[in-house]
Amino acid sequence: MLAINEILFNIQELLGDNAQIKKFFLGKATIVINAKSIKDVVARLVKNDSTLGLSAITGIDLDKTIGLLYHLRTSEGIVTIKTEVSKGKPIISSITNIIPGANFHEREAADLFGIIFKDHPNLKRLVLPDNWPNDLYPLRKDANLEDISKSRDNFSYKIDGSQSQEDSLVNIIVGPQHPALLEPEKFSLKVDGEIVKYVEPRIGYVHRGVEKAAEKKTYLQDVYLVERICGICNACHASAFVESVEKILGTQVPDRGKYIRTVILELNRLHSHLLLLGHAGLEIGYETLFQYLWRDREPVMDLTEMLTGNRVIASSLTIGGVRRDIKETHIPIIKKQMIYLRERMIFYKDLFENEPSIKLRTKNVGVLSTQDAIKLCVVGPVARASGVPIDVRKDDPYEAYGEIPFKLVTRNDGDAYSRLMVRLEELFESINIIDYAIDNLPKGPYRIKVPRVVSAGEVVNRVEAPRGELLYYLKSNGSAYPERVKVRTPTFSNIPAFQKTIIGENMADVPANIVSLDPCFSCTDR
Amino acid sequence: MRSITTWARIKSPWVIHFNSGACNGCDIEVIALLTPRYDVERFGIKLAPSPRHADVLLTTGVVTAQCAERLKRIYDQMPEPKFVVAIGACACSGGVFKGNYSVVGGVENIIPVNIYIPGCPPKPEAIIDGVVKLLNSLKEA
Amino acid sequence: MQNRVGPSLTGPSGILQPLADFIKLITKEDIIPRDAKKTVFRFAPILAFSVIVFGMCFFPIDGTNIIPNSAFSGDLIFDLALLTIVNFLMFLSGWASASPYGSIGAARVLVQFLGYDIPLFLLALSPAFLAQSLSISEIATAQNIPFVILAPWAFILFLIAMQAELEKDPFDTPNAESELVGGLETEYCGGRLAFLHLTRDVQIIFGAAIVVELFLGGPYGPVFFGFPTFWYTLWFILKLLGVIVLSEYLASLFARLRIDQVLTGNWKILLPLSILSLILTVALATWIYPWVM
Amino acid sequence: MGDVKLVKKRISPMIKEVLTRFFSKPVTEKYPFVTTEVPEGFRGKQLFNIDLCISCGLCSRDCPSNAIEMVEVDGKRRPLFHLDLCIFCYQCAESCPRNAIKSSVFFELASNDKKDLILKPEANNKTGGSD
Amino acid sequence: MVSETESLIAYTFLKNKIIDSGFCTLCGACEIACPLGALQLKAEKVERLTDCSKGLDLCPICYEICPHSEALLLRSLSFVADAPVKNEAVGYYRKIVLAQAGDPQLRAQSMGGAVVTSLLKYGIESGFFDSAIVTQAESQNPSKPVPKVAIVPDDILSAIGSKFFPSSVAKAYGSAVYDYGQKNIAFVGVPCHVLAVRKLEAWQHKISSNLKIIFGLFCFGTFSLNSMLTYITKRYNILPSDILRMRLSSKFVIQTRDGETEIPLPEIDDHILPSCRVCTDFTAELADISIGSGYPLEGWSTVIIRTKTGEDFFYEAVEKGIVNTWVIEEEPKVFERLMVAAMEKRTNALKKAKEMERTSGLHPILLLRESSVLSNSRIDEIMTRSVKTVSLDTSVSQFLVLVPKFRHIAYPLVNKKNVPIGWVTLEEAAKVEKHLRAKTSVNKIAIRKLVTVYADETALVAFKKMSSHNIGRVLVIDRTNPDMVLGIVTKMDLMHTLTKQF
Repeated sequence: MLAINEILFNIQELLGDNAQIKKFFLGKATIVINAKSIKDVVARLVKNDSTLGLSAITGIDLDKTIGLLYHLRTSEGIVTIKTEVSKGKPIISSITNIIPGANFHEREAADLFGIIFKDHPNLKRLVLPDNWPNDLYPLRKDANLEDISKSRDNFSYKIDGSQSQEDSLVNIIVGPQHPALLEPEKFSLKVDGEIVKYVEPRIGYVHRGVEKAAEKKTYLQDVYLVERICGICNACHASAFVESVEKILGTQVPDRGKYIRTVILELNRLHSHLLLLGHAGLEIGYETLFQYLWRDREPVMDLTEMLTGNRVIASSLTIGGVRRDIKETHIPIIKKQMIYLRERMIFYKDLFENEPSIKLRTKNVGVLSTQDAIKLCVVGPVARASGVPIDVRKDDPYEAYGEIPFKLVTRNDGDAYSRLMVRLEELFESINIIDYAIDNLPKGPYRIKVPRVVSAGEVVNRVEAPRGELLYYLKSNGSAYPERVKVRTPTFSNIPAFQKTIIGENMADVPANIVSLDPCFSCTDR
Repeated sequence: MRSITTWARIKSPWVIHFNSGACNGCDIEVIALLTPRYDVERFGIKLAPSPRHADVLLTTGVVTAQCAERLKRIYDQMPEPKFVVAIGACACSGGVFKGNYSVVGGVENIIPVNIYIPGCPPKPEAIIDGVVKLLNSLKEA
Repeated sequence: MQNRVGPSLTGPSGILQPLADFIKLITKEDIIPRDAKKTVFRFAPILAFSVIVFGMCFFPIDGTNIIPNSAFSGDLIFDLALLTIVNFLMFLSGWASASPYGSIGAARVLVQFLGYDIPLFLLALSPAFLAQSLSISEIATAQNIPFVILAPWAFILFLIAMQAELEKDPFDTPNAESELVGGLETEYCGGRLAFLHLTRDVQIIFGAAIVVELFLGGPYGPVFFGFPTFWYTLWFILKLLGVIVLSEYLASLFARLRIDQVLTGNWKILLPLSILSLILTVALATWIYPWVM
Repeated sequence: MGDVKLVKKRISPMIKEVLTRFFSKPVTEKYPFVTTEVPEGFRGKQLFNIDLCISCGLCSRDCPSNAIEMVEVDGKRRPLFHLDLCIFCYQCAESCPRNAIKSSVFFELASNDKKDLILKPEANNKTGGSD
Repeated sequence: MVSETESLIAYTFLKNKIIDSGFCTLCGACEIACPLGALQLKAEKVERLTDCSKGLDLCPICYEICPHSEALLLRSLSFVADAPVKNEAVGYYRKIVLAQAGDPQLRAQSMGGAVVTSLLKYGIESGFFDSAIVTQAESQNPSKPVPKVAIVPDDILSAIGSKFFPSSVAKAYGSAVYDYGQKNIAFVGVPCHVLAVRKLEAWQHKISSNLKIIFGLFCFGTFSLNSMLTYITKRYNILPSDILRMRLSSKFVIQTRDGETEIPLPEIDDHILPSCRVCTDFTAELADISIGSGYPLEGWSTVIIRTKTGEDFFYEAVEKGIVNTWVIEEEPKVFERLMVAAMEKRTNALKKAKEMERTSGLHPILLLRESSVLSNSRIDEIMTRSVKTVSLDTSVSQFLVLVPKFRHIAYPLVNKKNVPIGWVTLEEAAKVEKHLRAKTSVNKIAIRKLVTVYADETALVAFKKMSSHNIGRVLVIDRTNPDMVLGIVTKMDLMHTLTKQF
């Protein structure tokens, strides 16, 4: 990973004057360049630092122009390249051929902001429904969305299950309603006999327009809205949003608040990984494993309910700290459950390592090489299973992760089996973190009073959700309502990896492959 | 004869679950019902693989524009004595996302709903309580 | 098995649950997909059910057959053939429903049971050879020492082959929910679905019954007092339950295997093993067992 | 297929596990007949105490899903809770200056028509709601 | 129960009536009471961050909560109104006791009897309350008070010593409730801050449900921080940072590293906060326990116990030997000094208040006003019956000895035929020099003016007479026989009738 100042030096040297550099703004540094030179800047960067990944592309409506922020992920943190495109002629060249991972980000920006990316492989609808009027871009400030709700009744229900039979390929739709998949999303696979030749994921079934809704609610209400983007990793969304507001306000959350937040985040990670491993059991037909894993997940749910008042959506994080304290009576219960969980994890680790049928179904299925993982800018356990050691808790620690010692779990053979094993081992780490946090929970306040109006500012904030790096961009304009909230969820950058890993595998492995990527489509579509 | 069929319908309601745009908080609670701790199989409730086999449709999530048509199609595929249970604030009325551009809001705009279970997400016991209330209302009907 | 209660509210501790499922399914509305093959679609399930029930009556449950003097030499082969026919009819019903999932599920059923029939037959021959006869009732009577002790390897392999035949885990690829929505049952609903489910349940009992007859000495067991038929049926039911629990236990141990692994497993491993076990039983029977029995 | 199991290093622990589970008591809680105990912090249905309310309207302004509507009840404006919209985040309880909105552990709120899900603030009865 | 002011958005009243007119004593109660968090207490002034009227129907909170507004005063008084004794100078109380900390090392550190510190330490250790709001001195600038939520006993030890500048203890109380999540909090504050917390309780604000006990401190008046410090640095060139400790007795003493400098009282007089000038409350009449210096006794504090909770806690501490007590009746000088100081503050505060009402039209809080309640309650219901009269021949020193026993500060003077001819008040008696006290007779210092009312008249009549003659008490005589004394009605009795309605 290239050091930050080397990157800045490269760009400065490449572009000379027309690139202003603002240090420590929007991540580690921001480089403002004009739209035309985006392609060669990115090419130059990737050339001398192969491990550079594109974290997200954020669009902002700056009333005459549309701003595009390319957040690049280096080892030391986020570097943002800022360009502007005029609203009249929003054309910019696509960087997908340099960084394949940018494919989905560009399609989403095209959908919601109406930016045309020159020579982008397939600029089709990604997030919005197919029959969306194509001159209406929801995230622009001037988009009048009222007529949409009226015109919704005459939505033409175009059946999109086209059974085109080009060559000998059978077109199988793993459709929105499928017992294996928890959520609606569609993969149209082209199958030759049993081998999958081509897959086209179609997401957007769970697109609820959260980013637009966030601009209409106050910061306090947004915390609850943002938490409900994804029910499984809700604490991470809350923590990311709350931290970005605190970064703008500059408030210092008291230590006890930080420790309690870390406990809740780790409980959330435990809950999410156990759920995923159970779901994997269901996918590969191992009913009993599913039943046992989800039974052992119940203690985690009970703990969350005891600490925060709700089994799943732990709305206990708020701007300035935590809403509820961890009482003295809770601590022994937490410790007892952690001991029970550790025992069960040892059993499952032993099971996953020695159970032949699991290995048969997941060993070298859907292999993702380290090179591909970096190229596709994959995040979280999927990347760590392919030997890419990125984890926001280690790279730039937030909350109390700086003070809590834990190991970064990585494996190198990048197949479905190692993805599951990475998650299993991370469970041990989570239990250790919770134990450590509970043992030295600092005394004192767990919350600080925060004004409801947030001063103007812009910030990028990253959090390690169970599925990977979750990036939030927040722009505030000094009123009680945020100007722009951009959410880039981990599964959004993991989906392209699914296209890579499935081609060449046989049909029966599709569910095992999907589940090993731990897709959370309510996250992806926002 | 009629009382036996109602008895049979009450005793073995096969369920199908469709998530029309939910944050999957409610979905994991629905699936948690099958796990040992809550185990709805005591009531003979089984997760049916395809709409053809199902009697009760458990919908979760605010109906997004794209899913509306799917939801309608699933509902039509189900054989006749069918019931719909809307789980969670989103399914009942659109919850936090009500009013967003791509959200139809509430399942009742698309298909008739028999039972509303509020909560975000409702506890598994609350869902069982909803299904039991549905079965009881069947008994009287 | 999965640490949960299972149906417990229909009838005393849930015994009537299958009955409730059956009646409800019958009273359901019946939809026949537009482009399904009408005749086959309508009759295949009922036909399959009748064949399997017919197959059941060849087992001597209480010392004498259900249908008197229907035992004829070679009814073992006849029974196994019936099992194959039933599977074929299941394939037909899947193929008839003309939904993509239905046809793929049907293809898998066909591929699977054709593959596993051969080892099943070979393994069935070992007890037949030990009892020097092909009629089930005679095999059952000849077992004063249950063949499971004489040929344990045959018993284990037969159990695995039966597991695959009945499409129970780890070989239940045909009606794998996660891949194909409902396998061959996808398009069925109402009455036909009820019959399909019934056929599947009877198939399980049929398989277990064969295992009991050939390896565990059928209904014959120690008789304490009173008339033997009562005790024989009791023994038979007990052994039957034992085998079913064993197969459930096996099912819960493994994840579902991929279709190609199932096939490679069958042709590369199970078939040679069954031939070996047959040779072993024959060798043992001719040299060692005569002076023992 | 059978012999693969023998060659591996250790016997899969699942065999022992399933056996122990087979004989041990199932973990299921017989919910409808046995009421489950809910931790006291649980966020169930709101309890609205009309005497404490100064009808300042802060709860309806702070509610993320606008589930609280201010309605006239004999002269004064009181909050009416739409439980179908409500996401039970209890921001209203936190914003209310006077503890007029308290939490309860009551979660069985399923009902077959929407009218039951509207909690109307009647005068001088402690628990709002007409269901 | 929406208050009498019915104001739509209270902040407008708060702003021009209290903040702009400088009545604010920076306690921070409005900041914690505001549900929107729209108010923030900056260094010397309260500011509003957002326009709180948007989207809100009405919000009376911040004006009503402010100790210097006239709302909710009687309701707050009702919390202590169940005490048996109604004394004009120090308000309602159950017992007045002299006390000092049991642990000598604590006593050495503090000026007075270190009773507050030891009580707080004991309270936290015994779990009677889980935290206390104390005021510590800021490390670099020791004279600047910093309120702190004390959870562990040694936080309290570092907060010894009384402070002379306003410290926003109410704001710390808010953070104890919201940020620290404490459930039973002990509040320590000067009378106007105690009034603020009592108003929160009277308004049934949800913060007050976490309040366990209130300790009041005697208060002569606080000074405004910057004006006082700039004056000191300009006049005596002492930098604020090197002031170690300040003491106020007869003179205002500033102790620095290199010695002490004394400042005459009148000089510091104009730095007193405007609201303190009109404050009638010297002994924190609304606290559960009020504690002040036991002057002239060295090393002792006077403790006034007012409510049941105060009584239980105090005597629990006494049994455990945390605090050792001494009966005040044995020390009439202390009682006398206390009463005199309290009456002195009350009278010139009322004088200042009337004068301020005439000049700038601002009418600070005057509890007693014509109100319907007074007109319909009769005098014989509210008067104190058992009247101790003073005969002509008693000397001033004898008078001073019987005063603490009968707990009143003014007694009717009767001649030989037992006919009331005037009043003997404690204030007058205290003016006599010590060595003359034995000799001078009570008759010399008595006030001849006798204002009388009849038993069957209404309390309103008594009130009108009192305010017209500007005196604190009237004599109740029988209509038929003017010489026969039936009872006395004091301002406190009138106040009591008002508080009875809550």
